[in-house]
Amino acid sequence: MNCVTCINYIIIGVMIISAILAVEWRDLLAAAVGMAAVSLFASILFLILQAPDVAMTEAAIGAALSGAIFIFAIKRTQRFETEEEERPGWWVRW
Amino acid sequence: MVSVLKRGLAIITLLIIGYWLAQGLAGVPFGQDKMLVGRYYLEHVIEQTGSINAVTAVVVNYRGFDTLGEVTVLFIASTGVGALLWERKKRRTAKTEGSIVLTTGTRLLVPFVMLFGAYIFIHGHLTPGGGFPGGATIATAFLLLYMAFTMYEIPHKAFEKTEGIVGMAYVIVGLIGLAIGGYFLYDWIWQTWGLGRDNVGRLFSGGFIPIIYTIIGLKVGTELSGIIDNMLKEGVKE
Amino acid sequence: MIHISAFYFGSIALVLIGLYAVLVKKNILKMLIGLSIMETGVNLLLVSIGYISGRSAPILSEGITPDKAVDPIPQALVLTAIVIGVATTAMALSAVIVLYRRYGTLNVEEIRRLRG
Amino acid sequence: MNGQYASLLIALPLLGAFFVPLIKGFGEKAIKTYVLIITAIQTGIAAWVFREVYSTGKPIIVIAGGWKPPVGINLYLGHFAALFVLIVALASFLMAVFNFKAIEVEPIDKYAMLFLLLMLGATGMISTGDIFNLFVFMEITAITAYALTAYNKTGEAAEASLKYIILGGIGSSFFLIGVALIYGATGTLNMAQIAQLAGHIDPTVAQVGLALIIFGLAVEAELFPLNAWAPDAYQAAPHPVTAMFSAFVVKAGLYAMARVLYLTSAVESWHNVLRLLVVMATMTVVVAELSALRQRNVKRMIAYSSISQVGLIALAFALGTQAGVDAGVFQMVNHAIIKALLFLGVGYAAIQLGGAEIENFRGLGRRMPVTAFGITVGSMAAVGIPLFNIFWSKLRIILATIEVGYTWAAFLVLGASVVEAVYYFRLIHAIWFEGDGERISESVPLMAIVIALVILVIAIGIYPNYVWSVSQKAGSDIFNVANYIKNVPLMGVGA
Repeated sequence: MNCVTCINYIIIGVMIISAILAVEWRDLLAAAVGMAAVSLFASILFLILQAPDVAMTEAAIGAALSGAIFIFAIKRTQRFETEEEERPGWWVRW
Repeated sequence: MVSVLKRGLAIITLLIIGYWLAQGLAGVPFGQDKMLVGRYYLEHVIEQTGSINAVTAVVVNYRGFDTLGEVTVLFIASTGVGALLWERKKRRTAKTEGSIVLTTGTRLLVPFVMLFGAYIFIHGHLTPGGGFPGGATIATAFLLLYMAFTMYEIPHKAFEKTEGIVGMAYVIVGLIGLAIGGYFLYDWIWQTWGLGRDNVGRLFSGGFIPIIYTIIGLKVGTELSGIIDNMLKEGVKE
Repeated sequence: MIHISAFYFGSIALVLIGLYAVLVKKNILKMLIGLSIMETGVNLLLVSIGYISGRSAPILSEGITPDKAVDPIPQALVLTAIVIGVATTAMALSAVIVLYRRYGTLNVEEIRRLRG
Repeated sequence: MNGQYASLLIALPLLGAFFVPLIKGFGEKAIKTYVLIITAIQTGIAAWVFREVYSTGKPIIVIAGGWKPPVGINLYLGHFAALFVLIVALASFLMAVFNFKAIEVEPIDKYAMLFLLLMLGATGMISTGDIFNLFVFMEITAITAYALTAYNKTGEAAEASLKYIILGGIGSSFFLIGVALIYGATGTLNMAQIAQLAGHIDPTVAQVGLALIIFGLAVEAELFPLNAWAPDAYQAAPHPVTAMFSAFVVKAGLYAMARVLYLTSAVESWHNVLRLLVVMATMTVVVAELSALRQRNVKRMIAYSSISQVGLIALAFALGTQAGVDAGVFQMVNHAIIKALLFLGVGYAAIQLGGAEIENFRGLGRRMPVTAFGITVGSMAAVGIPLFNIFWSKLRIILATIEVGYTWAAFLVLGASVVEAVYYFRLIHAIWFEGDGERISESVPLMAIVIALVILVIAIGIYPNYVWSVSQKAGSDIFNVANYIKNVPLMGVGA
């Protein structure tokens, strides 16, 4: 294992961790930032995978703008998840 | 207790799905040459489209139809956001002006950010980038303005009209191709007129790619700023 | 046991984490965050399918010949997919704002209760 | 005229939609009239394409950008696509007439754009010959559908739209993973070339990829685990949009599913995928019929009935035989007519009566006789009574299932008809034999449309041969993959 693959593994690991955090944080603002971080790490991976076009687009649109509109939406609604028992599958019920 | 059980159930289901996906992916080895049509693109891209960035050529020229659809999707999103958040009268509700650093920085930066965005989309056929990141960069400039100044608003009427006109321009470029070359979205500038053939690798080449990317850049920029505008303003009662 | 590359693993993990959020969470914004993560995972998967070891980006300048470049098609597809993803997100968020204005909550269970 | 001009089918709605912001200032009437004109022109182009394809018997291949298929994207306007593009355009035209009565919520200009783009999305989904382009058009359809579902801006509408967005997002991610797998295995995105190479794909990859694509399309096609959005969206969307969803948006999803499925019929693990689809379709029929029984809202009830009939179509497609596909196409045509009629009638009545609950419909027969007549004919046809068009297509589906040996499926169709009879007759009873009320004057153009559709229903019911022969041609267009590959002018890249 050389150092370049090391970096790959580290970035993938950090990306997965920030994805988990984005899903688990109850503060939605933090979760949106976590989501943007996932996009940012993904865009670094795109660069490693020799896709500079995609990396630029992902960084500009996926991370920055979609994070921004998430934050605006949170500003206009509410910031914290309400704590209750979690029941799966609202969207499969008729 | 029940919640933990359900979580566990969900995780197990997901792991099964993941295993199934991995099984499929195992048949598509990573890092190997699987190109078929891709090789054709790489071999003929310069001679057929005049663009040295193969991705741009694929996006705008070979698979231009997808891009037309993609632009439409963004147009729909901006229209849809406008329709859902429609109010007879809207106003910005931000109360605190941005800090002095933000306002001064914005004043200084906005022209350069816009210039950079324009640079990105005009040079789409030469360097990585193109209309989508370029347009997004322009939208970021407007985002900065919105964050720095509480009263700032984009000129929406003009922006909406620009969206429409620019969208039509894309379709009309395609229809000119239909009239001149016999195919919708035909690259008439490069293939019929042969403009810029001795210029490959410099700005004035690439057939209609710079034109289309300019159109896309303007469209993406106006649409994303429109979405930001709609998201930030709230309706007021008269 | 199946052996897959780290990039595949990362993208599948993102898809599953996103799917988990959509399945289990009740806050609608959290579901949308999950959806967005899922889309990132899919994009990563597409690009890694197009990657060829040891080759460089498909920009054919400075001595990069066609047999030294990676596959351009998945990258073009991902460009499209990213833009579509942000369009869906914007659409969804504006629907969320309308929903919140009507019900005053983002919790789907509560919305069901309010609707009766 | 050159066949390439068929690309106007895509270009015209786009131009039309982009032009709307410029005429925004002229008021509501002008915008609605404008939409009507655009859809009328679209119908004209579609009729030209239809005549061209059916008179020459050859499909029109539109080549975008002048790049031969595997390199560029092509549109494939074969017998099926020509027929359904016409249906899409015609249904949009009729609903554009309905818009004058049905749409009052502002902003009309945005509605007009979304309306035209929904038509565009369905047209593109039906006519495209490239699997990723299919994804793009699917997203166009889906995102317009999200926006239009929430257009009324009530809480229900927003919730329905979000449900749709969540399911649609899952579906599109799955679809894209499927496309990625198929692309990784074949190196191409063109459907004809995928069909050519299908025999060489690793069976596991093909099975996973195909199943993912089917799952992704199942959201649009309203098949069982992914159709929870449908009743909510049908109920909450503006009335013309509901009719469009049922008349052609679902059909576009179903067609795309059938097309992808049959193109890859050379794959070894193909029958596993078929079995998956059979299970999904059966579940759809059963669940939808049982839910329809306990609905009090007429629009929602018809939505469930629509879902169950879609399940029948999917079942017919999943049989894997020529007869099944033909029957499925026939049912698709009939179902489009019936549901356009029913949703038009019910929507109009709901506007006039102030609600779509079954209580509102009491005495409709005396208050709005023509509308009530239209709804009655539509309901009786949907049940599958002889002399109406659905009878013939249900019969064909039953024959096809028996031919394959799925006797239980034949009983499923019959059982579904019985359940449908129960709730539709409840509606008819409420309309004609209950309640009383003042006569309400009915709009003349709408009633003309209702009468025209009723005549169409009965005409097909009495003389089904013409439509059946058209459906057979369209069905063989889907089923006969060798012909499809032959018709697309593939240039020899790879392979």
